[in-house]
Order: sequence, then C-alpha cells, then structure tokens
Amino acid sequence: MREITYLEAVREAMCQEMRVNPDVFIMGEDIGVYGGAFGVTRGMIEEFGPERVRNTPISEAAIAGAAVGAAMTGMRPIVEIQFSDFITIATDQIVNQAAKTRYMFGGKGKVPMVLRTPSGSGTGAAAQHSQSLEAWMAHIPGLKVIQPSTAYDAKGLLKAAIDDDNPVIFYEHKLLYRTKGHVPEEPYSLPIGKADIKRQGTDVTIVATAIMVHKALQAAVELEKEGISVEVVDPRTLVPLDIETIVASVKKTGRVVVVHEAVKRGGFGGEIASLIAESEAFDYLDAPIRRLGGKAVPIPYNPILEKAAIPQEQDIIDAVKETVFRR
Amino acid sequence: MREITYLEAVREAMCQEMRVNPDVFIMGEDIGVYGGAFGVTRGMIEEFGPERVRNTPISEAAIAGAAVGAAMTGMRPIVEIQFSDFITIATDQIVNQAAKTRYMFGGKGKVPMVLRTPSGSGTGAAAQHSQSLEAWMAHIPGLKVIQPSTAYDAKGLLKAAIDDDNPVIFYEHKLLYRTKGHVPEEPYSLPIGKADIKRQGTDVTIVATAIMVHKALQAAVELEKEGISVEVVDPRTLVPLDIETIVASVKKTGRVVVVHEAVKRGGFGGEIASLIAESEAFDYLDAPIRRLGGKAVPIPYNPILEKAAIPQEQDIIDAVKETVFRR
Amino acid sequence: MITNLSVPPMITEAKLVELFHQMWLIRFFDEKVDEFFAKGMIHGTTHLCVGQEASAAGACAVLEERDKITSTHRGHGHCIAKGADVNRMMAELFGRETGYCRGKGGSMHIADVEKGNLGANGIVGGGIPIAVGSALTSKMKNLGYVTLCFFGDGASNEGSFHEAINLAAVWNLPVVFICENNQYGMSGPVKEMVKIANIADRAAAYGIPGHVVDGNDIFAMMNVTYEAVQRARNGEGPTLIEAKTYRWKGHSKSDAKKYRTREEEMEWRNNRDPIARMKQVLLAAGILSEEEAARIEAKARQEIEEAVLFAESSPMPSLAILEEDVYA
Amino acid sequence: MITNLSVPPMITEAKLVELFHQMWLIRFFDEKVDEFFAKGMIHGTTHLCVGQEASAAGACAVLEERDKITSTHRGHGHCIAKGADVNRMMAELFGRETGYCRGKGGSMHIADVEKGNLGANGIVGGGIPIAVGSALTSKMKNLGYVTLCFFGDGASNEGSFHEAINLAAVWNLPVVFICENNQYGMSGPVKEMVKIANIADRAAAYGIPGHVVDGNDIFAMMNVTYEAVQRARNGEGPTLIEAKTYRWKGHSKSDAKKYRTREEEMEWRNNRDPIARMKQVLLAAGILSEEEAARIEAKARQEIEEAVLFAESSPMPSLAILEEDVYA
Ligand SMILES: Cc1ncc(C[n+]2csc(CCOP(=O)(O)OP(=O)(O)O)c2C)c(N)n1
Ligand SMILES: Cc1ncc(C[n+]2csc(CCOP(=O)(O)OP(=O)(O)O)c2C)c(N)n1
Ligand SMILES: [Mg+2]
Ligand SMILES: [Mg+2]
Repeated sequence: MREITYLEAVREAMCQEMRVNPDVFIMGEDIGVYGGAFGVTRGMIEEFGPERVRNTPISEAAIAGAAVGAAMTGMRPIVEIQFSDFITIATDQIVNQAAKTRYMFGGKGKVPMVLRTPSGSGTGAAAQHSQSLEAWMAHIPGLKVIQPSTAYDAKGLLKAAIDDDNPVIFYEHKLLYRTKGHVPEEPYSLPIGKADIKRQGTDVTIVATAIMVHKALQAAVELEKEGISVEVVDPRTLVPLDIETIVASVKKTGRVVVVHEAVKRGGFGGEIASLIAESEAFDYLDAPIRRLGGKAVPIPYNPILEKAAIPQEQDIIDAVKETVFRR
Repeated sequence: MREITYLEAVREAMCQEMRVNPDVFIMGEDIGVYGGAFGVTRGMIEEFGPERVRNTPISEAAIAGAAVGAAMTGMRPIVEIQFSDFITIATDQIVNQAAKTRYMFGGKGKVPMVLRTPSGSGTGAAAQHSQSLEAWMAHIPGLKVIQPSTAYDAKGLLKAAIDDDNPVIFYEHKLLYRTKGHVPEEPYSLPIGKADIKRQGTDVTIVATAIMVHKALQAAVELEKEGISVEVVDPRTLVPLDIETIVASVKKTGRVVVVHEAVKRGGFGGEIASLIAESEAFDYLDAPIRRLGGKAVPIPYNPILEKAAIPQEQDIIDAVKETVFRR
Repeated sequence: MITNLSVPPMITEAKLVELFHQMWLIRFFDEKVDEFFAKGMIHGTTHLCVGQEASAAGACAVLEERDKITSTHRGHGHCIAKGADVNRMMAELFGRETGYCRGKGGSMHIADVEKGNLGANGIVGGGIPIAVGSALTSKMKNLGYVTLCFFGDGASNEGSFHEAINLAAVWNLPVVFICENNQYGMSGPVKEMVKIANIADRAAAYGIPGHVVDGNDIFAMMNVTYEAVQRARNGEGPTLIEAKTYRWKGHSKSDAKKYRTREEEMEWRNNRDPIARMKQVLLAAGILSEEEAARIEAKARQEIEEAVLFAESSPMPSLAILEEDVYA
Repeated sequence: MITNLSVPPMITEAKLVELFHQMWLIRFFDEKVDEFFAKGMIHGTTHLCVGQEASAAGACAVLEERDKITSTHRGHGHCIAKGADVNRMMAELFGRETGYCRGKGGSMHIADVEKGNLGANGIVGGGIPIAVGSALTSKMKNLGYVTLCFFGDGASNEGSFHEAINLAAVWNLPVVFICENNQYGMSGPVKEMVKIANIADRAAAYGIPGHVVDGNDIFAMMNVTYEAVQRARNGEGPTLIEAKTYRWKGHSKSDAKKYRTREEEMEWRNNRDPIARMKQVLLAAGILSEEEAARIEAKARQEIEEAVLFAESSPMPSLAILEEDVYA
C-alpha cells in the first residue's frame, strides 16, 4: 500500500468528503493560498474554490460560532483553528453552544461540525502555541474528542468525524504531520470509540495517546531487548473511550503505564487510570497504575527544556521497568 | 463565635483587604449598586466608591485581561465573573496570559489577581449557567485553584488568595452562598494547599469538594447509624493539592470514595484517585477507589433531572457501602 | 393593501390585527411568568420582555416562514413572534416533557427549530456568531432565507458581536442584526457602558448600514427591518438595526432596580407603551374598533390561561431521559 | 529645539540621530534573525518587522521611560524602541540563560518589564486588554504614565480588540492603541478581512479619536503619537492610531507569499523604505551628513554582530530551571 504523511492523510480525508458531499466545507485562518499554518489545506482552495475553502478574519469565536450556526442549518463545516491553544478564544462557542445545543433543545437540532486543530509541543513555539488541552474537551458532555496517532487513523477517523452528526474536536499533533504510514487511497471510516492495539505484548500495557504512541512503541522495542513484552494500546478517541479494550489488555498484562504529553496534573490520564482502577482489572493489577504526563510548567522555548517538559522514550522505559520490577 | 453566611464571608474578606490595601480593588459586571448577580458585593460600592468597585461592560475577555495588566503593573485586582461558565469567554486571558506570563518572561513580573466566580448547579439556570469546570483550571500550570466549602474556609482562603502573588481562581458554589458558619470577625488567612479533615473516621475516607463536602457529611451521619465510620477530607484547594493529608487518611481507612459535582469524565476526581493509586496508600487499599461525579450530560433545567445529574447524599451512601462491603 | 399607513408590502390589515394580538400574547405570557416566579412556582430564572413587544413582533412580522432568528435570554417575545406555540413554551417553563425542550432547557434555551427559531441563549452575545453561520448556510446552499439576529445593548460589548458582524460583513451574508437597546444590560446603563450615542453607529466599523429606530413603534420596526431583510435577501449583505426600547420589569427574577428611577420607568410605561401605541394607530386607521381591540386582548389573555392549564397538566419528564439527547 | 522640522517638543537633534540608529538596529536585528532561521540555527518561529521600523521607533520616541508598552508576535522592533538590550534579545532567541526570559520565552515572549515593555504576545490581540489593565493602574495609582498598545490589522478583528478598547474608552484610560496595518494578517489581505477603508475608523465605535498615519514616516508617527500620548496623559482618554506600513519579509519563517505580488513588495521596499526616508530628511535638514549616516549604519550592524557573539557565548539554561518561575 502507498505511503503518505499524516498531513496528507488529513487533507485527503477532507478532499474526498468534499468531492462527494456539497454540504462539507472548511473555514479557518489562512487556509486558502497559504494552505494553513502547517500546510494541511494546501491545494484545496485551488480545487474547491474560495466558497468552500473559506479564509476567515482572525476571529476564532466567530469562526467556531459560525460553524455551529451553519451546522444547525444543514451544512457540515470543518473548522481549522490554527493552533489548539486558540480554542481558548472560541471556548464559549464550542463548550456552551456546540456541545449543549441539542441537549438544551431537548433533542432538537444537531451540530455536525468538526474542529480540527494542531496541538502539542516540539516546534519551539513556546507556551502559547504548544499546549495539549484535550482533557478539557473530553470533560464536556456533547463533544467527541479524537486524537489520531498515525496517518491511517487520521484519515479514517477524520472521515468518521465529518460523517458524525455531533461536534467533534479533532486534535492533530504537529510533530506527527510529517510522519508517514500506509494509507488506502479510497475513502474509509474508522469507528469513533474503538481503541487500537498498536503492539501486542504480555508483560505490561502502555496506554498512550497521539505522539506518545510512537514514543511508547520505541520504548517497547528497547524493552523487548531486555525481555519485557509491552502491549501498546492507543485509545485514538478519548470520547467515546474504548475502556473495554484497555481493561482487557490490563487484565492480560496485570501492569499498566498511562502516558500522554499533556500536563499530568488534571490530564486525561487520570481518567483512564481511574477507570482502570474502578474496573474489574483492579483485581488483576500486580503493581500500581503508573501515569506519565507533562510537567506542571508552561512549555518553554529552549529546545532542551521543551523536551524535558514532556515524557520522552527514556521516561517511558523507566516507568515500565519500575512497574514491572515492583515487588 | 458569630455565624455569618458563606456569601458574607466572601464579602468580608474582600472588604477587610480593601480597607487596608489600596492596591486591592474589584471589577466585574453589575457589582455596583446591583451587588452582583448573587449579591456578594452588595454595599461595597457604597463603601469604596466606583473607582475601587468597578462596574464593567459585558466584556469578560477585557475584564480578565485588564486584571492581568493591572496586576502586572502593581495592582491586586479581584475579578468577579458572574457565572463560572463565562470563563469560556475569558479563557485566553486566564490561561494563555495570566497563568503563563511569569514563566514566559523567565521569572520576571508577577500577576497577583483573584478571579472569583460562582459555579455549580441547583438553581435551575440550566446548561450554560451551572457548570463545574474547575478541572480545567487545575490542569493549567501557573494558576492556583480554590474551592471553599464553608464560610470559614471561604473567608480565610480568599484573604490568602488576595495576598498571593499569583493568579488564583476562586470558585464559590452558588448553593453554599446562603449556608452559615462560625467565622471570626478579624482577618485571617488559611494556607493555600492545606486540606481540611471535616470529619474524623476510621472505616472509609470520602474526599469531597465544594458542595459535596456537605453531602458527604450528611451521608456520614447516616452511615454512622449503620456503624460505618467515615472520614471526610476536603482538599479546599485543588492547586496546590494537599495529597499528603489525603494519602494519610486513606492509609488509615483503607477505603476511599472521591466525589465532586463536576462531570465525572475528565473531572479532577480522576487526578485525586490516580494520585492515591500512585501513592504509598495503594498498598493499604482494601477496595478499589470509587469516584462519584456528575453524569455526562449538560445540566438540565427541570429540577428533578437537575438533581439527578449530580451525586446526591444517597449516591454517596451507596458508594461508601459498596466500598466498605466489598469482599 | 393598506393605503393610509406606511407598512411593508406583505403587511395586510389582517396581519396588523394578528400582530396586535401577538403583542398582547407576548405581554400576557411574560406577565404570567412574572407572577409564577414571584410566587416561587417556577424553578430557575427568567428575563421578561414586557415593554419590548414591538421590536420582537415588528421585526419578525416581515419575515417569511423559512427565515430564521437567533434569540437571547430575554427571548419569549422573539419566540412567540416567530410562531411558537405558547402552550409548549409555558410547558417548558414548567419543566414538562411537552415543553419545547422536554423540560431540559427552560426559559433561557427555548428553541423552535422547525419554525426557524434557532434558540434563546444564556450567553450574552452567544447567538450572534450562530446567526452568522445560519446566514452562511443560506448563502452557500442558495436557500434565499434571511436570519434575524436579536441581542441587547449589553451584548454589543462582547467580542462575539464584533467578530461575528465583521465576518458577516466581509462575507456579505444575509443576516440582519437587531440590537434591542433597552437602556440597560442587567444593571449597567448603556450610557456608562459605551461612549457613543447609538449602538447602530458601530455599523460603520464593519462597513454596513446602521439604523436607529424607535423600538416601541411597531410600524417603524417593520419598515426598517423590511428594508434590511430585502437588502439581505437581495445579496446586499447585513444591516445593524438598533431598536430603542425599555424593559418594564427588573432584569430577572429578583432585581431591586436601584440603577434606575421609578420616574424613568413610568415615563416609558405611560407614554411609550408599544401596545397602546399600536392600538391608537389601528383605531385611528379604522382597522380596529375599541370592542375588537378589547376582544383581541381578552383572547390573548385567555390563551395564556390555557397555556398554563396545558403546562400544569403535562407530565414531568421521566428520569430515563436524563442521559438522552446528548448526542445525535 | 529643531526649527526646520515639525517634531514633538522633546525630540532633539540628538534624539533624531539616535532614532536613525535605532531603526538600523531594528532592521539589522531582524535581518540577522532571518538569516539564522533560514540556516536552521534558531529553534521555533519568528516574525520580522523589517520595513516597519518607523512605527515602532516613532511611537516609542515620544514616550517617557516610565511609560509602558504591550507588543505582539512581531515585537522585536517595539522591544528595541522601548530600550531593550539587543544582546539579551538575541540571547533569548538563542534560548540562552542570559536572554530576557532565560530562554523560556523565545521570540514571541520577550518582555522587558523594567523598561516598561510588558511583553510580546503569541496570541493575536492578546495584549490589548493587558494594555488597558496597565493603563488602569496608572489611573488608579495616579502614576501619570501612558501605555502604548501595539497590534496588527489582523488583530483588529479579534473580540479582544473590541472589548478592550470599549473598556478603555468608557473608563477614559491613558492608553494609546497603535494598529500597525501592514496590509496582511499572515496571508489575509486587510481588504478582504474588513469592509472599511481604515481600521482607524473603528475608533468611532468607541467614541474615541482615530487617526490614520503613514507608518513609514517616522516624523508623522512621532507627531500623531505625541498628540495621543498628551491627550492620554492629560486624562482625555484613549486614541486609536492606524499606522499604514508593510512587512518586507514573509509572515514567519516559511512563507511562499502567494497572497501578494513581488511588484507590491518592491514598491514598498524601493519607494517607502522608512529608514531611507528618514535619512533623506536628516540629510536635507543638515542634521546628518552622508558619512555620519554611514557610520551610524555601520555601528548598528556591528552591535548586532556583537549581540550574536554575546548570545552564542552565553550558557544554555540548566535543566534545573525547568520547573522554576511557574509561581511567584
Ligand atoms: C457572557 C455572559 N455574561 C454575562 C451574563 C449575565 N447576564 C445575563 S443577561 C445580562 C445583561 C444583558 O444585557 P443586554 O445584552 O442589554 O440584554 P437585556 O438583558 O437588556 O435584554 C447579563 C450581564 C451572561 N448571561 N452571559
Ligand atoms: C489568537 C490567534 N489567532 C491566530 C494566530 C496565528 N497568527 C499569528 S500572527 C497572525 C497574523 C496576525 O496579523 P496582524 O495582527 O495583522 O499582525 P502581523 O502579523 O501582520 O504583524 C496569525 C493569524 C495567533 N497567534 N493567535
Ligand atoms: Mg439591555
Ligand atoms: Mg498585519
């Protein structure tokens, strides 16, 4: 199968949907000839024209809110928020409007929109351009939250998100944009709410999201050399969360490390860890659940500090070993 | 000692600080002659005048941002955001500016501001006026987060918050405003980062926040009748979190239920539960950690549904019993 | 065709009579709600539009059924004017299953999607970007409908106002922004909250027309809205209309109204009552007689009584629906 | 006192020479940064203000040391104009411990609090409310300082612009809003992003004066800013100034500049270069000779080279500081 980048996979999912469904369009800042801050929409305005690839003023609240209104009235907007940190300007529209409209209206109306946005650190853009705030959105009833880690998942989940009748927040990790993977050319959809076992193993489960999936897989290779068999589970979607797959894995391995880039304190890892602890897997646990997450600091600029602020492969290796060799 | 309401305690803390420190002032919507949506600032404009009790236009982003700028340049602003749901409009200023300024500047400057805001459900104000989103703020390095449950705590913690050199988010629960407690007349400060054991017990620990402290205490009375001795720990401040006190309690009781009003999924209970599980208390646990939180729904209007959306005394009783009678 | 009154072309005599009735319906609805809140019979909070009937009724009068509106926390009038059933509205306030939102929304979230009412909104300014999105659909799908966006003077200081109107302006969308300037945002006098004489003057910041209108004159409301709706429908883009009006009641269920005088209130009640003013015109134009006017008033009053009966006799939602309707 | 040029009273000949030097410093700083980014020698991203030197230098020229500014992502010029040390700025870009932010902030977060620079800002429009807060302090403490608030044309479409300027207007705060309209917000042409000719026209929406000025004419910048600063200092409230200018470089480190033509760029570079224009005036007024001008230019270039040496030879921050500075 052909290999394309994660970025191309995202673009392809959008383009394929836009070719078949005239209700789908995209709006955002600089998504026209500029192609978006990361180049995801490059070429789209040339194919679909400025009516369907709508370059907006720098007005995140209005963009998100216009998407809500358009979605309520029959369109299926995709919104690109240039950096996920800027969701902070559109929060009311996402959290108080998009997420709640249907419920507040007693089941009337629907808001089929996708908000795509790059998140994560590693580009040296510092504190206001590097956050991982997916835990916020996952806390809000009415939203679905997706964090694909591979090109394959990105394409399939984005199609599913566009086809979904609810507001979906779709986090793209900046450092994954250039990663490549095998991706079918034809459109396909992956279920929202189905975790993926990215690597099978028997000694310990690592539940990892987004870029941490890759660090976990690298760690697993190293750990294998030391005779530790690691299973890597990628939830792919935080809401809905496929806790069954996670629990089944933990029951099998008896040990688990949860890892995400987001600040550990209050991160979604706490939710995952707690769900495991509350589940039938509790009685299978041979060691306490370990969580890894970002340090409680804004992301610093200096690249060495920046790296140190979030879990790295070695941190995962260390945590797995501590878990495995406990008692 | 004299009894006053939680609301009066909040007001008294502000007034006492404003009397002694000319840098302290308050701004917000309708905090003047109207006295704020809940009456917290009633009488303050009469005492301090419109220069120090600043009625603002309906502009949450500007209010929060102006507080950041004023705090950076030498004032100690208190901001009242009328409902905590409206933080969604000021999120950038709180999260990207207030919280990060000092770090981004490499330790230069400080942002001594307090953002006070009523949260929680129970008033029939429905989905956009009833949220409990404290987990969001607790996820952000650079902020401190306080959730007082009693009049006594409210007064002492608000003084501490005003005296603190950092941005502090101070959540006041609407249904607590009218509750009374013994409160000293003179100013006093409670340490930010110190949990309070609201009731001593030996069989099970309930970690409860805000209004849930009261429901937990009521549940404890009922459970006592059945011979179950409940310890109720109120963290009071989520950031910094006094995990030591919580862990010590759990080591003593061997069982723990964590309860908050906020939606369980992604709520701060996950953080607390995970910290307990990661701590030395893990080996003392005789039952899985239980979490109670709001259902994954926007808060509905109908009072019966509204109540059913969040944990009630009976839910706590049931959860405690399940925990205690496990195995 | 009405010859002795200047009204938009679709406004017939029958329609005027209907609007007169509608204004009474709005007034009685909100007075009844006021009464219930005062008695503690309704949960939550509410915001009444008594005194502001003409801006809701007049603006919506020139709309077609396919046109849409977005409304506010003070939205009962808009809702009725866009054709909602007062029974289902009252049932919603009573938290009943038969309410517009199955009892889940309450006063601040009544929506009537089928009739094109995209909902009240508990967030000041929250509906403005949504209206722009609705207008975008109309344009992209070439549906020809116009979206009327209601909000208050206070809302005009929210960032959402600015961002959304600018977006509508540069995209030339079929939306009409109606600022109901009732002189206060909760307790904040508009004179202290903006430094300009008219909110409508803000239109110039977006390159769109702005009009000030007497919001208590239903005829003026109809005419200025009609013109703006026509512009929008013809692809000429948005308009900002400022309707000067006044809310007779307090901001919400408890309000000592310290921020204004009783004299000011009386002036608006006695001399600028939108219903009394319309009645006078209809009488003078020979469209209504005193008796007919009284009959219409009584009928509206009766309909509200029936709405209360409907609401009271409707079932409470079952607990089973708590977790329904979160996702489509 | 300068008699043959119209300048604010505090602007001496020596100050003009200093400003000429400052503009070169700004230009060389950003050209050097550009070079390093192109070579991949600096981490992260940056936004260069080459071509916009006069608006930063001219506006800040009329400030006193106690006055404050808030800046933007495109902030190196403002920072230098408010008196920052280019060594420490360059060190920051190199992520060094000696940088203004100990390497934690980078290009988008340089602040120089002692000199009254409250910081660049990575959030478009993010600094506007902060400037208003700073002005509030001045008013409440009666400190007499003025806050200059820089932002771009693109930022004028953010809600924060609207809310903050309105707040400053109704509170009559000593703040001067300077919109550097460089014709684009990233790739968005201002012509497509607003439907008005001048951003300054938005001042009318807040009841404050608005002025359009040639942002590439440092004399015009000084005069219009001086007048606004005087007003602010005298308690007459805020002013909105729109400085028309142009950024010569791409938006940030990689930009194919498809959204504009090379001809347009050349027109601004060749005919409206703010440094060349100032030089011409200084030569004509006899304040500088060609030789002196060349010497100043060379000196500025040299200072930037030294800044690079300073930065390169500065230590990296130690990992130990990662968790410092989060709380005061
Ligand atoms: C974002 C937000 N801020 C504040 C409030 C609280 N609040 C509700 S209505 C209101 C006043 C609104 O004034 P205006 O827009 O003039 O409408 P009016 O009430 O006069 O009809 C306020 C402050 C809110 N609901 N939402
Ligand atoms: C809130 C927010 N939205 C978007 C961006 C991404 N961004 C950075 S600079 C920029 C363009 C800003 O335009 P303008 O205000 O005109 O300033 P200029 O870059 O032209 O100096 C954009 C869109 C951002 N940093 N913050
Ligand atoms: Mg009003
Ligand atoms: Mg620009």
